Amino acid sequence: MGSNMAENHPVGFQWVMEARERGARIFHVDPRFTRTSAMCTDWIRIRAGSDIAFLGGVVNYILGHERWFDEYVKHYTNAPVIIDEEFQDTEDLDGFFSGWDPEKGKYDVSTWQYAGMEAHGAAGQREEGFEPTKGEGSGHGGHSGGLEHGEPPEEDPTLQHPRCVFQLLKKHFARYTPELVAETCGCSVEQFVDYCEAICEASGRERTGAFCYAVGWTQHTVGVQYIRTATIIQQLLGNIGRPGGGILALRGHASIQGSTDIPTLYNILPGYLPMPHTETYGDFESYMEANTSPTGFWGNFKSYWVSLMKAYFGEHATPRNDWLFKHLPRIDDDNSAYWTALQMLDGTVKGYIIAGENPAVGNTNSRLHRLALAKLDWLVVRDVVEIESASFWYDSPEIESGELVTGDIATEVFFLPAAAHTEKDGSFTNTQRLLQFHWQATEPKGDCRSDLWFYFHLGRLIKQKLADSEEERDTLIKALRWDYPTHSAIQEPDAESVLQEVSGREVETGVFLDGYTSLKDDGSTLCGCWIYSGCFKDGINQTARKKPLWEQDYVAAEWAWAWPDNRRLLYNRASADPDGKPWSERKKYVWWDAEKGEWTGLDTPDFEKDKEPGYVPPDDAEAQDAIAGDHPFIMQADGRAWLFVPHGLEDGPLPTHYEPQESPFENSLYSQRANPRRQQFERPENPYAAPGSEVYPYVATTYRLTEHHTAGGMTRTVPYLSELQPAMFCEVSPELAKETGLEHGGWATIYSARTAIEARVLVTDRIPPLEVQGRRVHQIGLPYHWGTRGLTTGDAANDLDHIALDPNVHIQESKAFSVGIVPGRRPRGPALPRFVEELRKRAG
Amino acid sequence: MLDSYGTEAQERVGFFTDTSVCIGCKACEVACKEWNLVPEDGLVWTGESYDNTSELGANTWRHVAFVEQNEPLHGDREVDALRWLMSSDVCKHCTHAACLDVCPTGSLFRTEFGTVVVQEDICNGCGYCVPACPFGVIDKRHLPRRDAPALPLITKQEDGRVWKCTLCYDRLKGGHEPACAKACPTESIQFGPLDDLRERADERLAKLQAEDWNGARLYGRDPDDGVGGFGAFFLLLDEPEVYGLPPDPVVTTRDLPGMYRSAAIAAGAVVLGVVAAFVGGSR
Amino acid sequence: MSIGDALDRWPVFRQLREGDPLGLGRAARSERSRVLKPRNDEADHVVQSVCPYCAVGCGQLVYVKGGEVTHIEGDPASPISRGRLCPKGQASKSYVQSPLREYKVKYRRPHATAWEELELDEAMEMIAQRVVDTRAANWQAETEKGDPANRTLAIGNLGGATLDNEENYLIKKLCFALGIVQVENQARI
Amino acid sequence: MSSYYGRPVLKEPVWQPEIPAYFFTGGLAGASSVLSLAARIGGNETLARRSLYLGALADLVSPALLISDLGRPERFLNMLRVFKVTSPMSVGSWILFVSGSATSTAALLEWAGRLKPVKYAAELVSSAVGAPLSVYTGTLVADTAIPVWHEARHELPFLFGASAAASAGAAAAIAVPVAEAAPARRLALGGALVENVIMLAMEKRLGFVGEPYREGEAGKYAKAAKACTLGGAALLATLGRKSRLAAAAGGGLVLAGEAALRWSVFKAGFQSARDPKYTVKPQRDRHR
Repeated sequence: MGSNMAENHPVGFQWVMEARERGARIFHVDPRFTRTSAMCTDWIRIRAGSDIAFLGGVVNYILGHERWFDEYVKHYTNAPVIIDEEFQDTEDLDGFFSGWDPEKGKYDVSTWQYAGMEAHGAAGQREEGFEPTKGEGSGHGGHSGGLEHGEPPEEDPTLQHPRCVFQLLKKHFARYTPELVAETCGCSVEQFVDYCEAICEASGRERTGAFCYAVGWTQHTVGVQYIRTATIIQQLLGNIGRPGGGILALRGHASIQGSTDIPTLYNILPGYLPMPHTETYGDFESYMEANTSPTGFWGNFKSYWVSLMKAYFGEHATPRNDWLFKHLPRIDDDNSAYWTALQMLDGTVKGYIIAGENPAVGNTNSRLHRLALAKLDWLVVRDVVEIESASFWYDSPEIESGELVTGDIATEVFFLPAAAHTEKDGSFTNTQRLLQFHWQATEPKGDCRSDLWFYFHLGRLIKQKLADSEEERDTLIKALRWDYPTHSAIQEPDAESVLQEVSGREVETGVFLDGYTSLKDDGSTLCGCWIYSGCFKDGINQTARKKPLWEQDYVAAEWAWAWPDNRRLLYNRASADPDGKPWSERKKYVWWDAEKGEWTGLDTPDFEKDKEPGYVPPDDAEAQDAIAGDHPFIMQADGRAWLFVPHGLEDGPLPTHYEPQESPFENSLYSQRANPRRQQFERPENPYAAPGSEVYPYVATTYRLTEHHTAGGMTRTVPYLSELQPAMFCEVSPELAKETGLEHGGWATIYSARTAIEARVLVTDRIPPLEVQGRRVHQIGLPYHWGTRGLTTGDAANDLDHIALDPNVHIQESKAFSVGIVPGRRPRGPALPRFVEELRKRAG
Repeated sequence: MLDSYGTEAQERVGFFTDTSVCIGCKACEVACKEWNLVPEDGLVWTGESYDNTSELGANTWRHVAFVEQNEPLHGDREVDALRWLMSSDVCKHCTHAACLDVCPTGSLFRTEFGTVVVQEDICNGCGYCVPACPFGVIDKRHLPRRDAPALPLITKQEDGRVWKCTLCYDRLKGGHEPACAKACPTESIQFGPLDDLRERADERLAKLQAEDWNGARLYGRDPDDGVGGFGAFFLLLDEPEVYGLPPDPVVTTRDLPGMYRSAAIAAGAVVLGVVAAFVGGSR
Repeated sequence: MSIGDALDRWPVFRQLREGDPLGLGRAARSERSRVLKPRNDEADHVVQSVCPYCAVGCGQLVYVKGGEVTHIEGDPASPISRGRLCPKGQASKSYVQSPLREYKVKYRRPHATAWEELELDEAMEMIAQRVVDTRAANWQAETEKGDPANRTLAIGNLGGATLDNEENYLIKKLCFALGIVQVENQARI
Repeated sequence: MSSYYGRPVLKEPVWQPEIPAYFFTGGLAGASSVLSLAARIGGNETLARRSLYLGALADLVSPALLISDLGRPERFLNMLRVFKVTSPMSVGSWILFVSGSATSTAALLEWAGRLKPVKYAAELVSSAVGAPLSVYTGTLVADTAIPVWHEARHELPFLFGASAAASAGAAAAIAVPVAEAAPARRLALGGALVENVIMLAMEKRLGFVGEPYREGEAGKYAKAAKACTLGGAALLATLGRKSRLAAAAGGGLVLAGEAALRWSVFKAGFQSARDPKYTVKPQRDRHR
């Protein structure tokens, strides 16, 4: 669900095909019948934006038909935990959870906590400054809430207590019946029940099932909760930490996993350490206090942090100066890319560096991004070809429409040609958390340079310029360790030396670290990313290991390196039962070897090697020592998987079906239509259509094709790929074509509240209309690869969609929005904005 | 067939293209072009499902066909009964290959691997093979030529030669499998000794039939068919013509003895006719 | 070459001599075909690489001759991809050698209507100066409420999902030290 | 009948107009050589000589047309690289090579009036390959996958032979004074009649597959061919016996008709290849 794996991850899909050939049932739940649907044993069509209703229905089915994996649920999840008595569900409050503050538009999460304490969140979810709760100085994870030896204070192992998570879950999803699912999603009751049965069968000691998702789930105003619903199902069915189980995120870029691990994201530092926040933390002590979990592996937070500061600032970071904490930059609640673009429009962002991205085509409401770029003082674009984000000032649709005039645009633009992957050394982290090193094959030509080169030399020049500065603001840049060796005529920095710093060393001896358990909080180790620690263990580039598949077992532990500690399957302690025995011979993976007194198996056990299954933490235990031997989820403060999330989410402890920002329908469950906590940015450049507007009656969804890659910079420029999909098109059903007079092979103009684009018409049964809430709704499919440049050009689908974000991760809702469609090409020149404006007026 | 190669002869190899696992990714098309340096073939959007390549030709040696049908993939289910047939077409490397038979220069030849290959250094672009092929595979390339013209006076600017799949003759010589088969993510394109492939195909068909797949059949597997069996054969899920393939192709040269006989008689008739014209006076 | 040799090489003669009277096989084979070799076997070196498109992380073998990439194909040793590639991965060589690829720095002055040329070193110097100046002019030591900020909100950086970990590491490290907090990438988008 | 978006199964031929032109000149060359020798034996020296010259001329033009059609004309010699009985074009190339050499040698010696024995030998060779030369192109097109050609494989050599004979007769009827041109006229008349009879029989036998001969451009040219050949032949048979002018007109009409016939057959092949029904239906019928 939420992915089109055969089209977008074709080579990964070989494994799905093998599963099918071995008799697995493969369902594809999607608005469109895609190349993936064609390969699956079953396809269920649903309306874009209705997945939580669907998955919630599955949860309800599992609970209602007693199909959960009892032993797993009782031991490995927080099902037995009792929740605060003040907690109220969306069922009680008609679409809101308790704690909603309508003025701030945010939740106070204090009532979502475990009764009698506050649990601590997991990785990377603590940047958001929600209000201090229960008198805590920090809202980022109460350490003093009292996780006594990692066990929640109140539990009911029988799962009967009305406030235990299990019962709350039951109550929350009770109305998600097959009939409601069918009515909300547009599928049939029979199909849905068949699906539920199949998924329930993929559970238990002998069997597992897996979910694959991609941006079809994340790109919604409730995106995180989509995934959360799947985690609830997988927890109930016992499908996490086990071979053949899991929820597999199919990431779309070579190192998109790496770019969150070693983030180029505003809110975190490498290894998901939270960025300091302007309001939340006063000094180093409170930052430490707020982020160090007393129990679980986040208990070692200080080691991770200090080692990072040592990697960044070397001898300048000392215990005496709190590792430079008071000089560190702070963030606000949202400094994300969309927020930055809006700030550009407002003129507060002056300079922008784009490296290997193309917001002028790839970001939603890309028109807004082009207008924003035109407001900059200066812009640096680094790419292998001149992309639309570099050329917007002379060939964007806004130049054509007269909304922008080249001579009026004051932006100074630098285009710097980049080196391709074959022209540099470096590592990508793939969707399985595997760091794979790739070696340089040829020298880059002309002015082409790697980004490593660019940022290294940029930093070097800036450091030179500020070397004599007395300004306090320049303390950090002066202290920055920036001494990587270079090689070849162009003085390319040595990528491996950077990776060595990432992996970590002892400061005094320079000895390479074995892994994150070697990190110290006293400044004696440096490590650029704690979860990557050990990737250069023993001075060997572990990520460059290329032992052929035929020389090892299926886990292939000696191909490249997985974080953390080369673990291929996270939380794999859960592949054994509470006693440490494999759930079954067929599904054995990691187990307790009682004779040797250690965990062993096919993979690196994701558990302390010698912690026996029966281990009960002493009362004074801290960090990982406080996690019991039968609790596999060691990053969580209580060692369990969370069915109910007391902490770390902005929009609710349980997933709830909300309609998209723009939707033709009311919420079938609550009078609260959309996620109340979603981020909206209503402004002239980003207007929203009113819910149910008749001017924009159709549901549009954007997607990729096998033959192209995202905004097209890497494929519209390649002849062999361009010829395979040479034009922007839209997919419509024969019924919609008839209704609107569209002609197969002709042109259509698709318009939203933002703008209008044109596309060739592909009439196909693969995007059928649906019956939702007793009404027929049409969907329109829009690939988003095209722009004004390249061997094939076309209008950008992302011009149509809007900016409304998920509150947890600030991801935009591009998978479901409202549009209208008419035959023919779109108006040209100034007529285009007039056309859009008139429609907007008609919509009111 | 490969007797002339003596010790050089290799086991006959080919492709088995199993369309029941083809995901329509077109990796084969690109892999082929990348390896064989086949030129881009025009940026034309057809609206024919996801197929913008349209057909095999001089600049397309692998072509993935896309057919959307309102039928279930297996069984007789009626709800959302859609199927999307995808099939990667290629030169069949016929046992009895018309293109090879009719080639007047010996540019087309049977290799030591039993495959049929155009030798680009020999072909003079007479074009006879083009209409001879019962599958419409081989075609003449009309793009500007890449090599330097040899004889300026009678040289053409366009490439002018015929091109088609070589089953990666050069790769085979180096012991590598053809580029398309190597790239194929789902092993829809299988490469190997033809005898093994036929065995595999029979097993595969039996499995699909047992699983109640609609329309599953082998195409070109039978050595007794009109072209003596394909070197590159297929498992299809519908009639061949649905994929643009001829249902019962026959190598044209099978009828050549008869044609020569007719020609000989006709030649005799011409002589007789001329002689007859002199009956009644030679002036 | 004597006439005899020429005759010896004439396929019509070879048809009779080489047991290929119909001229369909060996006799018709040209010298080029006889000695043909795959260009992979003539590469100067082969580099194990990773596909730059999606996140499956398929292994690639990059063949190089004379400093140019001559072919890219799947790495059969990879347990992830088993030597297979999708059309994009398979087109990697054409991507690296795209006809639209840029090799020179381009510079557009404010209000200009056309690109102009610029030396790379000069461009780097200018960009570094822009960063220094914009940062200095828009430094925010603390927020309006008086909380510490230590940052500039006037500069942003976008990119990373197709970059190497090492590159991302330097981006974040440099921007952090400069107080540039608006560092973002495709993971959000 | 199903098809793939109506796309053809077969490729249309890539031959250019040079090829039907060569069908005409090759036929003319071959039949003229035979006519020349027959006239020589029959004692009609004028007819023999002029037909020889005509044949030689057509034999010279023919390879030029063929080379011009090649995608790689500079490689025309590759036609003699192999001798393949499986390829009517290979066999034809050798025939044309022998015919061209022999006829031009004979014509040259005839013109020079020297080396008579050699000339006779050359004439013998020339006329021996003349008849095959005049018919093989029919087999050449028949030896393809194109239904309208392949299914007509038994008629086409006769059709082309008759057409060649008519052409040779008509050309000679123009080139030779009426008094000495009677065999030529008879040949033209007979050829034209036979050819039209064959055409009728062929279309009847082919039925559905033969449709392209009657339709489109091919059909138009077929009609024109019929009118020209029969009209020309009639003119030759009547006024042409007296008047050199009428003979020239009649001969010209026949020649034009024969050219149109070749063009018609040529285009029919394209039309047949273009529409998948001609490929699929007969195969489907056969297969069931």
